[in-house]
Formats: sequence, structure tokens, C-alpha cells
Amino acid sequence: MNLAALIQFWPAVVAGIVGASIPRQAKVRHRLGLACVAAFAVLTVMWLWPDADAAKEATDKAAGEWPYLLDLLVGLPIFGAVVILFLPRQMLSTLRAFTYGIFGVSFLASLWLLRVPMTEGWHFVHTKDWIPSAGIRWHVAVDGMSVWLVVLTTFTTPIAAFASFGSVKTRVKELCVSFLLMQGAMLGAFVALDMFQFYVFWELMLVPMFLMIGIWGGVEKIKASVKFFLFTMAGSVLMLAALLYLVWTHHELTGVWSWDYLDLVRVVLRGDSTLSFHPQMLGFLGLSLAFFIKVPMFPFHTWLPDAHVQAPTGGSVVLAAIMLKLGTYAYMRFSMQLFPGPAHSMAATLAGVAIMGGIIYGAFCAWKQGDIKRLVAYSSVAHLGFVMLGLFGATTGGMQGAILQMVNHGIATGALFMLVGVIYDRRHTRELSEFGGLAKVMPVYATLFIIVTMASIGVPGTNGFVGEFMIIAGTFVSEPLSQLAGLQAFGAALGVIFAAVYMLGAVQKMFFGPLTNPKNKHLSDISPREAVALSPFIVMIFVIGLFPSLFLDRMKPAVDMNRELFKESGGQALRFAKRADGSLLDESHFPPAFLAGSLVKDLAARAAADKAQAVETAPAPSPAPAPTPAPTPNVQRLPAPTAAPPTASASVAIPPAGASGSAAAAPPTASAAVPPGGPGKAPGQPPPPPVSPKAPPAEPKAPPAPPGGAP
Amino acid sequence: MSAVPVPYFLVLAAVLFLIGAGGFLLRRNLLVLLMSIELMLNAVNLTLVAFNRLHPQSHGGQIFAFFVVAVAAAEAAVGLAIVLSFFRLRNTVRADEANTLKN
Amino acid sequence: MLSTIKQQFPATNFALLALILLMPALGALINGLFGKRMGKDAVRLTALASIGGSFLASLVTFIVVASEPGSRVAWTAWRWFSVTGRMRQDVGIDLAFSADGLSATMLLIVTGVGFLIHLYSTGYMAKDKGFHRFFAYLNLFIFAMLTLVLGDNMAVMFIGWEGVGLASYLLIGFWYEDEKKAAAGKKAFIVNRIGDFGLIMAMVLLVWYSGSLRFEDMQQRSSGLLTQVTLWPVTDLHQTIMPHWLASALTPASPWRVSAATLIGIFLFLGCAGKSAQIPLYVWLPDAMAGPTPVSALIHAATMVTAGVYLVARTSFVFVLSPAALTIVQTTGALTALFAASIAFAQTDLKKVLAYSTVSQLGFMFIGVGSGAFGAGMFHVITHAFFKGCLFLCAGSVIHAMHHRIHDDVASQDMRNMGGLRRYLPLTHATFLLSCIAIAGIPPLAGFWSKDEILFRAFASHIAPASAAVWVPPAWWGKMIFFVGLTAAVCTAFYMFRAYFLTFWGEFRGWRVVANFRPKKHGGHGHGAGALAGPPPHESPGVMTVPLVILAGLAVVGGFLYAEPIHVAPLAHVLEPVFQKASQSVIVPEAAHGLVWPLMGAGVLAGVVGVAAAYYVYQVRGGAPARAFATSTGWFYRLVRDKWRIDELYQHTIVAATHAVAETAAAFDRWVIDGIIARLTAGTVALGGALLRAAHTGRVQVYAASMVAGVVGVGWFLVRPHADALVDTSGLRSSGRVSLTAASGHGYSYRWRTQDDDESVAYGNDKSYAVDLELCEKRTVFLGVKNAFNQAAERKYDLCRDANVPRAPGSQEAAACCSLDDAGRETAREWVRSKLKELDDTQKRLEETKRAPEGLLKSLEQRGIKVEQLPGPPPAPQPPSQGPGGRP
Amino acid sequence: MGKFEIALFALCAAIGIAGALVTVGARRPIRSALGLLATILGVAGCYLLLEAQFLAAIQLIVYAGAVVVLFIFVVMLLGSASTSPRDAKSAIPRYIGAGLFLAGSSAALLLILRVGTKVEALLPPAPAGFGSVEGVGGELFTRYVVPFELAGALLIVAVIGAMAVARGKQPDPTLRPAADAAGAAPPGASEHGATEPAPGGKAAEPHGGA
Repeated sequence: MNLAALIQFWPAVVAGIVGASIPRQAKVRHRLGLACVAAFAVLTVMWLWPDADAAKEATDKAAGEWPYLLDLLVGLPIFGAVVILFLPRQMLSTLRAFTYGIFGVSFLASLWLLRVPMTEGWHFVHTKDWIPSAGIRWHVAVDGMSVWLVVLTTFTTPIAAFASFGSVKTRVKELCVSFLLMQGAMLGAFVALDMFQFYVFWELMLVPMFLMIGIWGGVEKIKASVKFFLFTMAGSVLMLAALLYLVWTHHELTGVWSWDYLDLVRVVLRGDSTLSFHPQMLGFLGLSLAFFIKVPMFPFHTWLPDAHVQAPTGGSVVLAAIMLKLGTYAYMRFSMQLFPGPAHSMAATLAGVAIMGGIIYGAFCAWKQGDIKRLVAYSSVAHLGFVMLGLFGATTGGMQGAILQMVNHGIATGALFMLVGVIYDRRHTRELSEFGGLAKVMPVYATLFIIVTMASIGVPGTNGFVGEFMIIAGTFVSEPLSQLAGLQAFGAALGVIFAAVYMLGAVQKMFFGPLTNPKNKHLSDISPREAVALSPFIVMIFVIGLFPSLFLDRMKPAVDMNRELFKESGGQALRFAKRADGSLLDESHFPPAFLAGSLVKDLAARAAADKAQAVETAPAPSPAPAPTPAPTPNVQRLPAPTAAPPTASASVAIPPAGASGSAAAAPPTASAAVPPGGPGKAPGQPPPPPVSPKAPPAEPKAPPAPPGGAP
Repeated sequence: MSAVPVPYFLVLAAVLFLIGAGGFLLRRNLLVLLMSIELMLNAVNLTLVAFNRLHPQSHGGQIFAFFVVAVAAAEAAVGLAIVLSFFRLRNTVRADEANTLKN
Repeated sequence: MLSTIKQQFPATNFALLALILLMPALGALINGLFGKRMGKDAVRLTALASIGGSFLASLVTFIVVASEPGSRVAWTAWRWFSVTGRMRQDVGIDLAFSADGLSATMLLIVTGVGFLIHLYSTGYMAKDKGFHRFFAYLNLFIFAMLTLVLGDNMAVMFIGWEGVGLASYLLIGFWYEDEKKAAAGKKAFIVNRIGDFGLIMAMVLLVWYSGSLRFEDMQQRSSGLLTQVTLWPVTDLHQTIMPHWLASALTPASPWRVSAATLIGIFLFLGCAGKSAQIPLYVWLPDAMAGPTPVSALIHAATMVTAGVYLVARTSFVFVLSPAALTIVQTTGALTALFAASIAFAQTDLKKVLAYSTVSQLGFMFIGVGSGAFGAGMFHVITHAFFKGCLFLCAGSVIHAMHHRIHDDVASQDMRNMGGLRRYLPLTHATFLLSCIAIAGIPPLAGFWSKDEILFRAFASHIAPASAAVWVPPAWWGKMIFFVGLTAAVCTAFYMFRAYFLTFWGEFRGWRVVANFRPKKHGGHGHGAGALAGPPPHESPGVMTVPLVILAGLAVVGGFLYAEPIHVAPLAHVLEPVFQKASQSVIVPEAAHGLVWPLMGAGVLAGVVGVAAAYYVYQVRGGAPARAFATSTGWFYRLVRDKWRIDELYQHTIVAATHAVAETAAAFDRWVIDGIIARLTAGTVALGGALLRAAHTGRVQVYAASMVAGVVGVGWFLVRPHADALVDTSGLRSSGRVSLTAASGHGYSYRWRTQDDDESVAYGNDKSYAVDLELCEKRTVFLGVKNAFNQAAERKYDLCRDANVPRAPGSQEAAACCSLDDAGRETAREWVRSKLKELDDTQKRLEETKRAPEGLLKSLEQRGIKVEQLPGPPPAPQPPSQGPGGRP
Repeated sequence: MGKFEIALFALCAAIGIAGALVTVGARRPIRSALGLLATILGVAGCYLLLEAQFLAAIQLIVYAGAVVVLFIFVVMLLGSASTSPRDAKSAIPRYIGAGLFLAGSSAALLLILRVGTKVEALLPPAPAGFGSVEGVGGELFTRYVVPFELAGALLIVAVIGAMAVARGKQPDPTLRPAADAAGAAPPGASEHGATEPAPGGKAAEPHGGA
């Protein structure tokens, strides 16, 4: 590192000095903390700067993508949680140090994700067989859409832990375990590409949060934690049902059991001809309901205020900052890609719910809350209404805005909850009526609160505005929302006013006006420790506010690909909607980078490898090598690039004689999909006359099977 | 010895069984309950032996009855032990007293 | 010198703009973070230095821009973010700043007047504890205003727009201990936010229609704004959902269509009304007087409120395309001018009078820009900044003097406690008088030139519509605006001089002036009614009076910057090129030029009449006619004094409505949604539990009894016979054969009979039964079953062979099977038979065509040649296969 | 020969049913026990009629000898407390229950009888050695030796269980220090307010924290 290189880091040094000098009287440790935060912020901006990439390009290629990074990210916290169980309960400082150590390592590891240019496909892919017979694998990968959420997790959980260690003195060991387990589970959910694995982490995530609310919670902690758990559990049960049906159909179509997202994406569920693609819609609703409950969307949001009011500060921060994002991220990744047809047609209705139920209704409820935490909880409902609107709009700008708004909401609401925690630790009450005129007693606290309020409202220059504006602009030009786009953009923009109304109302009640309550007279201002805990959020508010393109460029390719896929397979799904027995979207329909790691491809590759190896070791005398018993016999039939829909039965109007004859009569190409007999049906039974969608209505439903048909 | 048709025995066994069941359901004295059980078991044994007589190729029925007797003896012993300790606990043998399972 | 600057700072990367912005930002940061530690002097120094530096840099920029008209300097910092355009292209929004003629002049005003006001407030706020906080906010405000003015695209301007709103929120609520003052700050921010909502919608629309947010691009592509937009009905969705009568009521005969320019114009004007306090959203400005006076001077006179006018001027290319929008701007401006002036009559608080006069003058500016005279509108902004700034600062020094003995905020601003200050505050009196003359529009001072130009252009000019279809205001509209403006001018002159006479002339009503007054040690402030004694009010210190003098001087000289009638308009050739494209479609007929002087005469006359009336009422008659008027029309006077009770109107209508909706929403959420989802489910589960628990009596015999009951139930089921049969209708359509197979059971015997044979048929062992149906024939079959305990059961099956759709037998439709009458049934049978025959022969034809290729395939197979899959569709006729769309 | 057997059967049946009725109906349990004894004897008689000599012997020895004696022993042990007082409170539901039960069982019996009695014919004479000790014993120790052993095990377990339950918990003498054995009242004593000190420790000694 020659001098020149050192010189270019002068802005970071200056920022460090300014940061260190801000607090008037604080321990060196806290000054150092602030200095690091300031310096780090400037470093990230300089490091992520677009044109600086060229220089960094060379170094990155050398680093390459270490496949086990995501396993480390997910595994380390969980492993740490287990190890901590063996540490003695009394040595608080070692417990805390250990937790910080693990968080530090995982944060630095997550920074490695940012060094790799997030091009279109999957990065840091790592697959390992888990339950081969059921087609379940450990399939982790990260792409443009999930990288920032992973970094948000590794960025926010340590801060939440640091803040709650300040106030929680009882059962510290269990607290460390919960935090570590939570981080591991959430990271697992964000990077999982195998639906089973995703489901496992989705459920695992609830346990630590349930414990956290249940143990360190407020007065009605048990009721709130049970309500939180049951709400999410009810949703995820529906999700499991939808997934099972999807996997079963996939097996029906390809004969391969696979839970891999990249395989299930190709499945288009059976569309019952009487109702408009009935099972697809049910599948979509089943899967998305779990995510809507998690987001939370309008009718299912009542668990959030209760959970937040009773949760401890650290729990609240993590719940608001990261766990809610799993709902939106999962909708974007899984619901929109697995069920593009219904997602496309339901977009307008759901956007209406997001606006009326989320943005406007959430704001109104927030305005009338007496408890500051309930107010912030409802404000999260409003903010996430915006995020969901961005996703329903399905435009590149809208979706990028939605992802950015997820990160922004994580930062703004995380900071808000920590601020509420600060005042709660001093006054042990959250009723707004108890406060008044705090600005006089706690000026620094008031300033920080106002800065975060401005971010939450969406004043330009802070991060809130960028996300909201991109979403509103995205809604206006969105194609699935078609005629209603203008009206819905108008409704969303109204949300901007109501946000100001309820946030400023709260600020007014808390900080301004005369200092009436005697208890507030001699409250101590925010302590340096709490200030250091808050500073990363405050800094990120302005970093994202002023340099959003650093974040947006990394997610753009992935968002573009997914939106293109969503629009295209949405159209395809509509065309297949009427098929009686489900169908498989052809591989050519997907960009190759997207399907890279899918299980079916993997099996095919392994089968080919075995065959090659078999031919090579024992050159069998017979000319044509007997088809070696591939692990699943019907795999060969799979990747033939022919027309996706079952050619034999659908195309030929007249079903060939008897099921056994059909294989011969079918055109020589190995039909990609189910031969009309289909393994599922009893061979003896004559194939039911397939419904040819093209049959003119007047003509009787299907030509009669020749009398000799039934064997 | 083959004058008495087997159904007679079956009817007898049925009647005995019904009396035993009635006793078990209606009486409230624990001891009488146990005795009713013994009645029912005897009725069953009788049926077993009767049918065994109908198919005399093997002694299956009788051996089964034999085992039923063994079990009945064990059951009676344990039952009475329980009644004893219950009596020591609640000072009565009325079956209604043992309702700690109530809702 | 100019060339070195140009060479040093190239036009495209004009880093000087960065300097202009950076200085106040740095000042705000330093004062904010380290203010308390630096002490008052250091804070004063940083604040003044940063604004002074910024002013100098703005001066240089102005010179560079003015050197060659129509030029602009730009500085692009970095790509901020990008949104999706209509054709799904990426609309990049950069953090870019540029200064053309308009921005350069605004730069000078903001930094120049800002610097004077900073200087003034170092004196005014000297004794205030929040000294460093005040200057931090003030610098922040200047930074935000500069961003607004220098914004190259609307998004960056929006940063400034809301930044200014935020700064005014902080400054108005500066003394936050007082509940009312803090509430005033909140009100200002929320009302501004309503305006910002309009701006966001305008931006989104502009991205849609012109594909970019940069002012330059929007200007070039402004032709796209003429497309029609249907406002209502937005979608035909409501036809399907709502009942017919409601739907037809909602769909108007012809859908409401309006041009995009008008829609965007209205949204933009909503933003301007919010920021520049026009009719619907002006309510926050009078309350904003709760802030310190220099704040009112800077924000509510010189800079922030004029942002609305600047926006209309900047987006003139939108307004010019839609005369309707311009007329709305013009009319609202006129109405506001008159309305605010009327309120100012009855105000006793000096700052409230000035506040309403600001609202009124803003009305004038909007009349100016509304009638297409963007240059005149902006010129009035400049002159207004001078004299209104001076007026507010004079008011500040008067209040500063009054504070010496009257510490209550409201009383120290009440004109009834002032009077005769001429003798005590000579300098303030002189500057106040000069500014009053200027605002009254008496030549040759600044106010006259700008107001007169506006009234003339309102009277004369009209907009040439882009096409015939565009709505154009009636010809007399301009005249009507002119007269409204004229009356407003008269009122302005009257209430300004009313304030002047009440404050500076007559006897001093503040306290009994005692020459060498020494305050008693304790309780020196005993407020006996009128018995308050005190020293003569003293003039403000130098640091406060110097800005007054400068501003008064500017108010006097300023007029000649843009004096159109006498063609002395150096500022014109800086401003005109900016509006050059827009003013092409603004026509001032030749005949009107003749009217310039007479209209000017009318303007002067209005001013003089106003002043004379004020002099007569307040000086000659000592205010008697005012009091007489007040008593005679009691309720009307009180109405005007209470500002037409607009605040209360809003409070009881809009605000009350939103509170009500919010209340219902919160209650709905707690009781209904939470009630249904959480409590209802929990309740049902608990109820179910309670019911089940009752079943457990704990007594062993009861359990035994229930077991016996269970045995009996199962026994009964096993004992009862169940008659059931599987009906196979696969052959129904072709041959009419229906076969029924009965379900087997222990010791069952079966009996089949049709409706005609009687009960006596014996029970046999045949489990299946077949029947042949003719077309449209209906028959019922009975299945009887008897079991070992010779219990019998029977079940009826109705079989029917319908003409076309083989409905499942046994369902209700079966009764309607072939509901045709006999003749109809016959024809149906004929038709179905013909259809069947036709199908048979097509099948035969297909068989032949298929056989040919298969034979070929079979022969190839025999010869052991593995046939690779044939590319493309197989020869057999196949409907267009749903091949994959493939990635385009 | 036939008539003698019918008479014997009638006698045994009468004894059996009478005994059963006495067992169920008697107020004092000692009478029930004797009723039970009668029934057992009746059933043993029937066994003889059905050529099950070995079983009849077993019946007499095990059932009559051991089980009924055990009952009588326990009844004697409980003394007067074993006769439950006539309780009028829940009489009505009991009679309703009885009525229902009788109706149900008679309906079931009738239904069964309607199945018809195909087994009219007289029984062929039993093969030699049927039901004798050799026959049953032989089969018992060849095909059913495993169940036989299990039955043995079952009996042992039952005995141990009965002893454990009946004996109740004896406080472990080694635990309590000798000093206060006499003075302080046993900790659990006040718990149940049992009037007379029942032999051995309390059944539900509150052991360990709840």
C-alpha cells in the first residue's frame, strides 16, 4: 500500500476526526466508535463508487466467488448460538464478546458479497444433497435482489444486539443465543433457493423472535408472542400446501421429485377449464397469503402492533428492520415467479389493498395511537404498503424502488425503535401523553429523533424519498396495473401527506410544548453508548439518500431479468391456463444464467457423468450401450427441447387406439411431457378423451373412442 | 354328552354377560364393579368353550379361556389392591368419589 | 477577468456552483454540531462568512451568466437514481445544478438579502440562548433555497423545495417551549407537504409525457404535453362491480378529458399554492409569524414564499401550453391579493399586517406570471424582497425596542401599544416610510414599476392557444383581473399607511416615558394598568439598522432594474432569454402599447388615493371613522378581524373529517379486524374446549357407558344394510349402454327392478345389471339389498340418455333430460345421428393419412436405425402447437 | 341320556343366572361375593357339559378358590365401610340408564336370534381325550408355550404390582434423623387430616417441589 494509495483515503480520515469530535464529553471508546462509523461510511461510498469499479474489477476477478461464503454466513451464527450454550452463564462479558465476534465476522464476510459485480444470474452458488430421495437439497445463492437484504441483516442485527445488551441485564446468555439464531435463520431464508430449505428457515426464524418477545417482553408478552407465532404459522402452513402441490405437479410432469426453486419455476399448475386457472389462483393465494401475513398486508396486520409493543428494543429493531422484509422479498422472488399468471392478473386488486389498506389506512391508524411503539408499528404497515405497491407494479424502477425502500424502512424504523428504546429505558412508559417538551431536556435526542422522522417521512435528501418516488413513478408506468395505474399513483402520493401528519404529530407531542410532566424534568440526554449504536443508522440515512445509485446499480441486472421473466411467463401462463393437466414451461423460455443450478439439470448432469463413466470402464460388447439404469429412469425423457405441452394427446384430435398403442403412435420425438397414459394412470384403463382446447363448441366434446378402445 | 345344543350355552353366556355389564354400569360399589367384571369374563369363557366344543379339532378355545382365567386372576388382584389403597385415601369405596379426572 | 473566470470554471463543469452550495451547508454543519462549544462570536463569524462567501460566488456567477445572454452554467455531481419511463426506458435523474438568467438573479436575491438578514439577526437574537441553533437552521435554510433555485432537474429542485419546508418548520417552531409556536411550525410543514404532493404528481406526469425531469429536455419535448388525458371514468371496472343505477350515474355522458399540460399545470400550481401561500393553502403563513422576526423577513418575505412564483416561471413551457392553467393561476392570484388585503385592514398585530400584505403581494406576482408576463412577475419578486424585507426588519427593530419593557410576545407586537415612535426610532421610521411608499406603488420607487408592469400585462396580454380545441379565457377576463388588481393596490396602500400612522405617528401608548428611568431593584416590572413607566424606546444597534438602510436604498433604486415603460431594463436581457420560448405564444396587441401611460396613471392614482385615505382616517380624524365603521357593522368587522374565519372553516371541515376517519380506522382496526381475526378465533377455540371439557365427569362408569353407546352405534351401522351401486356411463353416448354394479356386503342378497315391475321380485345374487337406453329415453332402476339380519334397503337410480351433453345421472338436471317435446326430441335425435356419422368418416380419413408415415417409421426401426427426433412439427396435421414463445 | 343333560344344563344355568343376579343386586358385598361363587360353580358345570373337564377344574381351583376368596378377604378387610350407603340423589338417572341398557340389550338379543339357528343338529360326540388334561396340556405346551410363559410372567408382575399398590409408600427410615423421629409429627401428617393413623406412610407424600 504505497503512500499514494494511503493518500486517497484522506476523506475517510477527515470523517473519522469529525466523528470523534462530535460528542462533548464521552469515553474514548465511544469517540472511537463514532469515528469508525463515520470513516466506514465514507469508505463504503468511495469503495462502491461506480467509476472506481474499473480499478476494483481486476482485484475482484482474483477473489472470485468462494462457494462456501454463504454457508459460512448462514452457518456461523447458528454454530455460534450452539457454542454459546456451553459457555458459563455468569461470564457476561465473554458472552457479549463472543457474540460481537461472530457478528463482526459475518458482517465482514457479507461485505465480500459486494465486491463481486452482481451480474444477471446467481452468485456464490453452492448446492449439496440433503434428502436426495425427496429431491431436497441445500441450494444457496445470492443475486442482485437479495444481496442488499443480506447485508442489511448482517448490518442491523449486531446494532440491535449492541443496543439491547445495554438495557437487558437478565438471562443474557439466552439473549445472545436468540440473536445469533435469528441472524442465521434470516440469512438462511434470504439465500435459500430450495423451497424446502426456505420453508425450514422461514419457520426457524420464528422461534428466536417468539422467545425474545416471550422472555424479555413487556406486560402482555405471552399473549403477543403467541399471537405473532400463530399468525405466521397459519400462513406458512398454507404456503407448505401450495409448495407440496407444486412439487407433486412437477413430479407428475417430469417424473422427478424436486423442491428446487429453479425447477418449480417451470411448472404451470393445472388450470381447471371451468374456472379461470382455478388451481393456479389457489396456489398463488396459498403461497402469497403466508407472505402477506408476514409483510404484513392490510387484513392480517394486527399482530404487528401487539408484537412490537411487547417486544424488547433489540427484538423490535430486528423484527421491524429485517423480518418484515422476508415477506416482501419472498413475494417478489417466489410468488411472482412461481405463479406469474395470477400475480399478473391480481396485481391491480392487490395494489388497491396495498394503497387503501396499507398506506392510507396504516397512516390513519398510526395517527390515532397513544403508544409511540404502536404508532411506529402502524407506520411500518404504511411503509410496507409502499413496498408491496412497488412489487405489484412490476416495473424495473418500481421493483428497484421497492427493494431500496425495504432497506430504507429497515434503517429508518430500526432507528426509530432504538430511539423509543432510549426513552423507554429512562421513563419505562411509551404513552405519548406522558411526554412533552423533551427537547429542552434532551436536545441531542430530539435532533436525532427529528432526523430519523424526516427519513421516515421521506424528505428528499434522506433515503425515504428515493424509494417512495421510484415506487410512485413505477406505479404510474406499470403495465399490470393498466388503467388503474394513474389513480393508484395518486393514492400512493397521498400517503406522503399522511406520513407527515402522524409523524410530526408524534414529534410535537413528545418534544415541543411546555415541560409539564415533573418526571421529565431531569431526564439525562442520550448517552454516548446509545448515540454510537444509533450513528450507523443516521449515517446510512444520508448515504443512501445522497448516493442511492451505488445500491441501485447492484440490483439492476437481477431486477431487469426477473421483471422480464415475470412479464413473459405471465403471458405464457395465461395461454396455458386452460390446460387440463398442468404443463412445463420450456427451458429456452428462461435465461440460461437463471436455470444454472437447478436440481433437474444437476441430476441430468450426474446421469450423463455416470453413463460416460460406465461406457469408459466396461466397453460393453453390444453395439448399443444398454441404457444404464439412471437413478430416475424417466430423466432421459426430460431435457428434450421439444414443444413443452404434451404433444401426443393435445395436438392429435383423435386419440390413438388404446393406451399401450399411444407410445408407438406418438411422433418419434421423445415427448417432453407426459405421454397421454402417464405413469399416474392405471395402464389398463383407456385414456380419458383429452379435452382439446381448440374443439369448436358446437362439435360434441370429444370424438367417441373407437368401440374397441376399452381393452 | 352331546344332547345340549351349543346355542343354549351361548344364550346363557349372553345373559350372564349382560347382567355383568349392567352391574358394572349401575352399581356404585367398587367391589361390585370388580365382581361384575369377573362375571363378564366368565361369560366370555363360556362362549369360548362352547364354540370350542363345536369345532373340537383343537383346544384353542379352551386354552384361550385358560389364559383368560389367568389374566382375570391377575386383574382381580391388582384391582383389589387399588381398591384398598383408594379406600385408605378416600375412606370410602363409592366409585363416584374417584372423580379427580373431572373437567 | 471574466475570461479567466470562464477559463477557470468551464460552463459545463461550473464548480463555482458547488462552492455556492457548499458554504452554507458547511456553515450549518459547523454551527449545528460545534456551535455551543464555539461560543457566540465564532458562530456569528461562521454564519456570516458562509453566506458572504456564497454571495460573492453568486455575484461571480451572475456576471458570467449575464455576460452573454441565454447562457447557462451547469455542474453535474453524480447520478442520483433512475426511474422507469413510459417505454420502460431508464430515465436517469442526476444530482445536477445549473444557473441561467433566472436562477442567477434568484441567487443574488437569496444570498444578498440572506446576508443582510443574517447580519440583522446577529443583533436581534444576541440575547437568545439558542443562538447557535438559530444560525444553523438559517444556514440550512439558505442551503435548501439555493438547491431549489439551482436545481437542474425537478427532483433536485424538489430536494430544495422540501428542504426549505423543513427549515421553515424548524425556524417557525424555534421557540418550541410555547405550544402555539410549535403547532404553527407543524401546520406550516403539513400544508407545504400537501403542496409537495401536487409537485410529486406533476413530476410523475412529466416523466410519463416528456421522458425526463431535466428542465431543458422537458422544454424541448413539451409538445407531448398536448395529449388528452381522461380523468373520469378511469376504468370500466365500476360497470361490473357497482349496481347498474350507480354505475350509469357515475359514467358521465362524455368522459372528462383535459390536456396533459393543464393537468400538470394544476398539480404544479397546487405545489406553488402550498409554498407561496395562495388561496386554498395560505393559512400557514399568518401563523408562521410565531417565528422570530428575521425568520419572517427571510423566509416569509424574501425567499421561500417566492419559490412558487419561481416554479411557475421555470415551468413556463407547461403553463403556456394550457391557457386554462394560466387563467387558474391568474385568477387565484387576483383573488388572494384582494382577499388578503381585506384581512390586513383589521389586523392590530404589526407582523400579521405584514404577513397578509405578503400574501397579497404574492397574489400580484401570480397575476403577473399568470398573464404570461414571467419577467414582470419575477421582477416583482425582486422588488418585493427588498421592500417587504425592509418592512419586516423595521417591524423587528420596533418589536426589539418594545421588548425592553413589554416582554409578552403578543403585546409587544400590538400596534395599539405603539404610536409616536417617530421621535424615538428615527432611522427605523425613515426606512419604514420609504418601504411603505415603495409598496404602495408610488413612482419612482421600485414597487410602482413592478406592480404597474404586472397590471398592464394582465390588462393587455393574452395567450395564443396551440390549437383551436384548447379552451381560452374570454377577452374581458384580463380587464377584470386588472380592476381587481387595482382595488387590491388601493387596499395595499391604505393598510400599509394605516400601519405606518398607527406605529410612528400620534402619541406613544407603550408606557409612560420617564427621562432618566432607573428600574427598581425588585419587581421593577409591576404592570399596573397604564402605570408602566420606562425609559424612552431606543433605536436598535447599528448592526440592525445598516441592513434596514441598504434594503430601503434598494427599494428606492430597485425599480430601474426592469422599468419597461421608460425602457431602462438592464435586468430584462438577463431574464428574457429564459422565457424566450414561452413568451412566443404570449401576445401583447400593438394597440395596447398605447395604453401603457394611462394605465400607469391609474396605478399611481390608486396608490395616492390609498395613502390619502389612510392619512385622512388615521391622522386627521385620529382613527375615529375606523372605530365608527367597526361599531356600525359589528359582525362584519369581527368577521374580517378573525380572518374571515377560514382557519375555523378548515378546522371544522377538512381537519375534523380526517380526524373522524382516523378515529374510525383505529377503532375499526382494534375491534373489527383484530376482533375478527384474533379474538373471534381465540373465542371459538376456547368455547369448543369448554364444551368438550363438560363431557368429562371423571366417573369411570360414565366413561364405560359412553363406550357402550359407541359400541351400540357401530353395531347399528354394521347391522343396517347399505344399498349402493357404481354406475358406468362410459358407453352411454355411443351405445346407450349403462351398467350398474352393486356394492357387496356381509351376507347380502340383491334385487334389481325397474319402475314398472312390482315389489315381488325375489332377492338373487347377481351384483351387476345393465340396461340399454334409446336416445332421449329416461328409465329408473331400483336396487334392493337384504343382509344376514334380513334388514332390507333400497335405492333409486334415474338413467337418462340426453341429446348432446351426457349430464351425470341422478343429478337434478336428469329430470330435465330431453325436456323437448316429442317432436323436438325426434329432430334432436336426427341431428345427433347425422353429427355422429360425420365424425365417424372424418376419423376414418385421419386413419389413412396417419398410416402412411408410420409404415415408413416401422420399416426404419426394423433395420435398427435409431431415428433422431425430427426437427420441426411431425407430418401429421397438427393444430398450431403451443410452441414456446422463446426469449425474444 | 339327553334329558339328564338338559336337566343338568338347566340347573347350572339357573345357578349361574341366580348367582349373577345376586352378585349385581345384593346390597352387602359379602353376598355379592357369594353370588359370584355360585355363578362360577354354574359355569364350571357348563364346562363339564361341554367336555372341558380340565377347564372346569381350573375354574374351580383358580376362580372359586383364589379370586372369590380374595374378594371375600378384601370385603372382610374393609369391614363395615365396604357397604356403600343407599344414595337417593342420583337414583333417577340410574334407573333411566338401567331401563335404556335393558332395552338395548334385549333388542340386540332379538336381532341376533333372528339370524336363525342353523346349529340345530345334535353335536357329534367329542373325540376321545378332548378337553382332558392330556389333550389341553399337550397343546398348551406345544403350540401355546410362549403365551403360557407370558401368562406366568404376567402373574408375577401382577403380584408385585398389587403388593406395591396396596402397601403404599413407607417413609424411608434412613432419611429422617433419629432425634426427631419421636417428637415432631411426620411432615406429611397434617396434610390429610386423616383421623386414624393408617398403616404405613401417606399415599401421596408431597415429594420434591411442585
